[in-house]
Amino acid sequence: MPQVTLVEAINLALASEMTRDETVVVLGQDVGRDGGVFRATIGLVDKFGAERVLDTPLAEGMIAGMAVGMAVEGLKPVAEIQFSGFAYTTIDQILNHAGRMRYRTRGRMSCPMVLRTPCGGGIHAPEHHSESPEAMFAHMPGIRVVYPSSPRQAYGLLLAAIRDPDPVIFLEPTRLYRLFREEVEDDGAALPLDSCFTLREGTDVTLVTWGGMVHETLAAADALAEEGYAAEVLDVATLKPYDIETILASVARTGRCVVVSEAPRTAGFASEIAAAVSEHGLLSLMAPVQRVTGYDSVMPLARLEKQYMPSVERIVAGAHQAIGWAG
Amino acid sequence: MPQVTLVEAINLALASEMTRDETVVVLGQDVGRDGGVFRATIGLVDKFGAERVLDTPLAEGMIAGMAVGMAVEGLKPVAEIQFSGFAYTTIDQILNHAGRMRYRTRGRMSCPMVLRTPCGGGIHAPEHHSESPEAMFAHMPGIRVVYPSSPRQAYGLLLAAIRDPDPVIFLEPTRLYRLFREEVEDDGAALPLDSCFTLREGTDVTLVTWGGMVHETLAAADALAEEGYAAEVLDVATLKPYDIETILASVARTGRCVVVSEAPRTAGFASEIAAAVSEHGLLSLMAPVQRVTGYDSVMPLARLEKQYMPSVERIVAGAHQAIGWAG
Amino acid sequence: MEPVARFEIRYTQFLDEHGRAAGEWPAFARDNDQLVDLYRWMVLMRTYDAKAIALQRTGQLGTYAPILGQEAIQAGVGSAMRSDDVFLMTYREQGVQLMRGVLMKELFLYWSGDERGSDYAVPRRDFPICITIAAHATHAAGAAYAIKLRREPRAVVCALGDGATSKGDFYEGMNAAGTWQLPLVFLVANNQWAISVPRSAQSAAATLAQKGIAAGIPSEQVDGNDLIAVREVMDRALARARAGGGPSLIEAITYRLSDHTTADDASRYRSADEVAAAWKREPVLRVRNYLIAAGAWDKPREEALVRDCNERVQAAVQDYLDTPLPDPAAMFEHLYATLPAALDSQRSEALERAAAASHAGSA
Amino acid sequence: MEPVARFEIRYTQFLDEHGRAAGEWPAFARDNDQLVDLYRWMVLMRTYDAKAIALQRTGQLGTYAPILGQEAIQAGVGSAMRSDDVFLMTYREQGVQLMRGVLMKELFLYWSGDERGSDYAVPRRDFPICITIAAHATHAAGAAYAIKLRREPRAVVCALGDGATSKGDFYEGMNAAGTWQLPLVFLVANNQWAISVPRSAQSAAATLAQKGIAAGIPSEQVDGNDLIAVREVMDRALARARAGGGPSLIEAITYRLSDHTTADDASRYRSADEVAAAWKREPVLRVRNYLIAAGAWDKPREEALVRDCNERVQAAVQDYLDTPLPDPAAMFEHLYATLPAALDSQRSEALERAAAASHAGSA
Ligand SMILES: Cc1ncc(C[n+]2csc(CCOP(=O)(O)OP(=O)(O)O)c2C)c(N)n1
Ligand SMILES: Cc1ncc(C[n+]2csc(CCOP(=O)(O)OP(=O)(O)O)c2C)c(N)n1
Ligand SMILES: [Mg+2]
Ligand SMILES: [Mg+2]
Repeated sequence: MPQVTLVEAINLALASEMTRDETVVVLGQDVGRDGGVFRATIGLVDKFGAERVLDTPLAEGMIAGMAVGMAVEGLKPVAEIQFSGFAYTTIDQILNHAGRMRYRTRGRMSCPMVLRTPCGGGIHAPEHHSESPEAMFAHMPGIRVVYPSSPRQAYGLLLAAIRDPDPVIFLEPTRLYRLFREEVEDDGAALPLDSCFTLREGTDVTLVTWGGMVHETLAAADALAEEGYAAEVLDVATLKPYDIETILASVARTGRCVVVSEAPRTAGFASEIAAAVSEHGLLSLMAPVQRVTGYDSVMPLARLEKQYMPSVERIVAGAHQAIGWAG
Repeated sequence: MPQVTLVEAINLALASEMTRDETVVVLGQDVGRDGGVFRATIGLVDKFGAERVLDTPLAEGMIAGMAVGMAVEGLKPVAEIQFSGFAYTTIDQILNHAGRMRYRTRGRMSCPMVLRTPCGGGIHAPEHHSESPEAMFAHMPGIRVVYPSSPRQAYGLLLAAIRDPDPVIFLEPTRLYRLFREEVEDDGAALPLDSCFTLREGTDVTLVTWGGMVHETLAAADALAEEGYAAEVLDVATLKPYDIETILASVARTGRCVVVSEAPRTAGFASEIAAAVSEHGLLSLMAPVQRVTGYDSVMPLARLEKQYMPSVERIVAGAHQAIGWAG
Repeated sequence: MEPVARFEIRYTQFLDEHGRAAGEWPAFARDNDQLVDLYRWMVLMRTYDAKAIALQRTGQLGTYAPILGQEAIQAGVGSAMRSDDVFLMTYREQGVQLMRGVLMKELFLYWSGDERGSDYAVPRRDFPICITIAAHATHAAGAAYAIKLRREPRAVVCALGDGATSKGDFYEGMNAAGTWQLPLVFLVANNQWAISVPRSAQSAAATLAQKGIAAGIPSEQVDGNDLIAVREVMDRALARARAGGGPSLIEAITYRLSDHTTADDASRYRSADEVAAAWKREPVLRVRNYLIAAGAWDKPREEALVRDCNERVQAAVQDYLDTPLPDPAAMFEHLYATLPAALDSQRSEALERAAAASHAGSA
Repeated sequence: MEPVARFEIRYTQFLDEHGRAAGEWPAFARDNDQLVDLYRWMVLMRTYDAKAIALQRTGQLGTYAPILGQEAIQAGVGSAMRSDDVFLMTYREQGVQLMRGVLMKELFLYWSGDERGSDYAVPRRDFPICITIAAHATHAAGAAYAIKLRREPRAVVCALGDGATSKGDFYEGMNAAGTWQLPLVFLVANNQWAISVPRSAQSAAATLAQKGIAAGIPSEQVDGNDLIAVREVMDRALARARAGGGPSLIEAITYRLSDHTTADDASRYRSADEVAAAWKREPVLRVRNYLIAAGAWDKPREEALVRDCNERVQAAVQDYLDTPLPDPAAMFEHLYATLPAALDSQRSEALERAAAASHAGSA
């Protein structure tokens, strides 16, 4: 089995599904000859031709809207938005149309599209290249929101997303694109879109996170282990609809929960998890659910981004709060 | 003092501030001769002329983007988006530009604009006319989000919003536009943008809500009173940044909290409040915070909208859950 | 400073406002039977439209957007399209919808606020009404791309209003159509008003047709109150599109004779004189006058037609009124192909609440 | 089918690719001192640009977008604008910025990922770099509206690329400019590429200038590698705008001689031949050749200029490198005019974390 990076796993999944299903098309800026600015689509135009791998004009609203039209008319478009900071102009199409085509036509039509976009900070990029918009997408009815954190997840979840009969927003952690490799068997096997992943088992505290922050959270679990605390690490992976059961089961065992997210705190997805865990897990909770998140300030440019994003230290501190909580 | 409706109060505030400050301009679709589809801007074009009351071409992104440019260049634009379902195309401008102009120029520039838009369901309107996007806006750094629930609030908060040196998203509850009248003194006095309003005092449970749902929540408090429970009703009013202190102080007294919102549940603003109350109020909470919200389904067309929106009965049931909670 | 590119916009009219023939007529228009058939459709549209307004006024329908004055465009488009073409529309294209097989009952359901009204038995592949102005322009490009990719001889028609041409989506959709030479016809029904905003305030462009120049696609103007002209330019544009000749833009000049919707009062912002003048150019009378002059129509036939239209509309109204309200469970049907387990509890809650409410209501 | 509207797009060139004069020259261009002055600016731009790339390659700057090949446009625009005009730009207009008074140190700070780089000491009213393509087109319309409302004799220039012309914002901004006849000049720097997407794939429009026809605004093409032509069409457009004559669109044809940014490798998607051919038309040599032929320039002056430019750039680099890192507190400064109390605890947390981290770091 090959050792691949997360972005290579994306590429594998795309090639695999385009081979298997000829209705799959890829569209976006620079996805053809250039292979995408992160090379996620590299080689696809040579294998599948420019009719199925479309370099589009520079207009994200158009990309999303065309994907809706393609999906309704029988294709399975996989659209790439170059950075999620440029995905806000797709919201109208996703919320008002992609997520409603099936509903508003009472099942006469459907919209099986995927919108892929890199997310998150930590790569010293220019403005708007480090956004974390997952909460906004997770608030929208009728869609799925997926955010893998490893090559294997990326491969299996992207296959599932493309095969899913409904629209899927597929967020990719830029920071992890090339951070590490993993064995990924290119066997066309999808992973489920309705469950979170238990990355590490533990009994003292449940750390819940997703996307790019999984990396720091695992490091925080390591640090906690050195102190003698066994942290359970859950990767939500599919944020909408999300698997609250696994999270609650874990918190029932540990009694403590920290939710980690690099997005701004107010009305972020960390608040959603914290609210649900607090609502359904109050009896098992021995401490309030801690949110370790980005601040409610603008994601700074490169020179301060490290100060903005939750660090291993901040996650550990959050865990200490939960573990040492005495009210 | 005149008895006015909420939408008339908006009109009063606009006229008052346009008289006081000649840099204030109003722009939007049909805001001129027609006076706005809800008549919020009626009479303004006669008083202030078409140069300060602009009927725009049909393009919400343009309206928001022009407001940004106007604000940076020294005007105080108050933009109207006809319905919040058409405001999603403004998100790019609000999030990527309005909320960042001051930050990214280190205070060299600012963006004192207001974006007004009617929100919420219950008026039997066509598709996209009943949206509740407040959580999405509340997630954005650098802006304020305000959502009044009465004529007096609408008047005072809109004045504050226009005078505020930063961008304000001003959401207006369509359902309450003409539901009742209140005495509003047109004295140019603004209300604070940093505190919530205690609409009713009580000791048994804290009901937290905002916008259109304030009406149903007060009715629920009446119903609870008949049963002998004294509910405290808090109207958050300013959702970003919001006044958690008053909410926590109330929950410290009542020990129980229900958050009511008509938006879809997942990643809604009710989750934000529930998370914060659970985090900071765990010691005082005698029951989990209940969220009574819209469902994670598409807001249905008129024939089912009543089934979708939180009813007085559902709010009362939520309060019963909180009050009767035994774990 | 030599010119590097030149453009012009042409205007087509075959039947002037007095019902008199102008120019060299296309073949179909020389066949009076065909014209009579289209005239019948126009009268049916007008009958349906008047009934919908009446239903709204009596509380039996929600807010409704009348099509009054735009029947020539709609009959022209409806008759030029083939059943396997794809139609994308706004809320003001019910006439085309009827011609394509959408049931009046479905339309009434839709306008009453019932999603089942968009589950057209026929035509299955037409998009539902797009309320967010111009958002469907890029859907149209996507659908046309799919059709082109599969090498099908089908075309897509995207209808929108004059106001819609100000929106970026319209431009992005046109640009996509040009870039990939898609089988797509944009039909701008320029009825001079976008709610209260007159055409002149939408854009400094002298014509709306010239907006297509920005996308490099063939663009022209047509008298939208002239059934024959609309039908002919649509025929040509569709034939070219189906044959792989690429997209076009057609600006059809008409006038919104009614209020914007039943929630609007147009007398607030436009003069009675302007409306009266527009009535002189209205499309239905124009065809009737021509047919009568040509000896192809007369009073008895007109009376029979009116009766027939009324009966058909009335029957549809009855069908509509007999349709039971949707079940609350519908809120969770067709949300996803299969309802995710995570939503089960919300669904149960909604059904319990509904049952409790209806129990309380019946008690 | 008579034409109801006609349009044409004209092209302006005064200095051909061999540095030879064409056509009737405008007054300023007949003054060699003025041309020498602009030539000096172009060489300074190129020196700055090369240094910025060098800094990036050695890890002293973040991702950087070179301006190589676009110096004529930038010197033309920069010299045509007045200090109280307003400039809105993309990331590829540093030459204009320098001419308007932005410090090289500020530019280096910006490209290192430091917001202080957008706090221009001069010009205070120019907008910061707009990274989201074309979003500033509507900001430009808003700013121009404010200027027009106050009856000020100022103009706004909005610069964007060929790729940007595909975006709805560009169209909506143009349409606004036309509708209100705003004092606004759109300057499209058509450098043939949007990252890897060639101009031909952006639109079927034969020219980008013709996109202005959609908005009813005067539109023309100019040789963007011809300093004199750019300056002249900008002069005319700005004079008209300042005098209340309304907006224009100028498409300046040039070529992106560099990679898209330092993170790009253009050899992946375009041929060396194409780039070599483009170098033959590059703008700096063209002016130099003309000036030498005119006897207004020579080798010693060139050498002195190069030395001077290098020194100025080097001094700015030193200033930049001497600037201490921003304080973590900056994350909460200028977020709002006054930090809301609700954010105090987040600010404290950030400062504590930063202190702890720097303590740990220094330990
Ligand atoms: C994006 C969006 N903005 C605003 C509206 C509200 N609205 C409904 S119809 C309309 C005017 C449309 O005018 P036009 O395109 O000319 O079509 P017409 O109604 O004349 O057929 C407006 C502003 C909307 N539906 N969608
Ligand atoms: C809205 C948006 N989409 C995508 C990008 C990523 N991106 C940066 S530059 C660029 C190409 C721009 O091309 P063009 O407008 O021709 O300007 P040029 O870079 O050639 O100067 C793209 C796609 C962006 N910055 N903004
Ligand atoms: Mg119209
Ligand atoms: Mg370019």
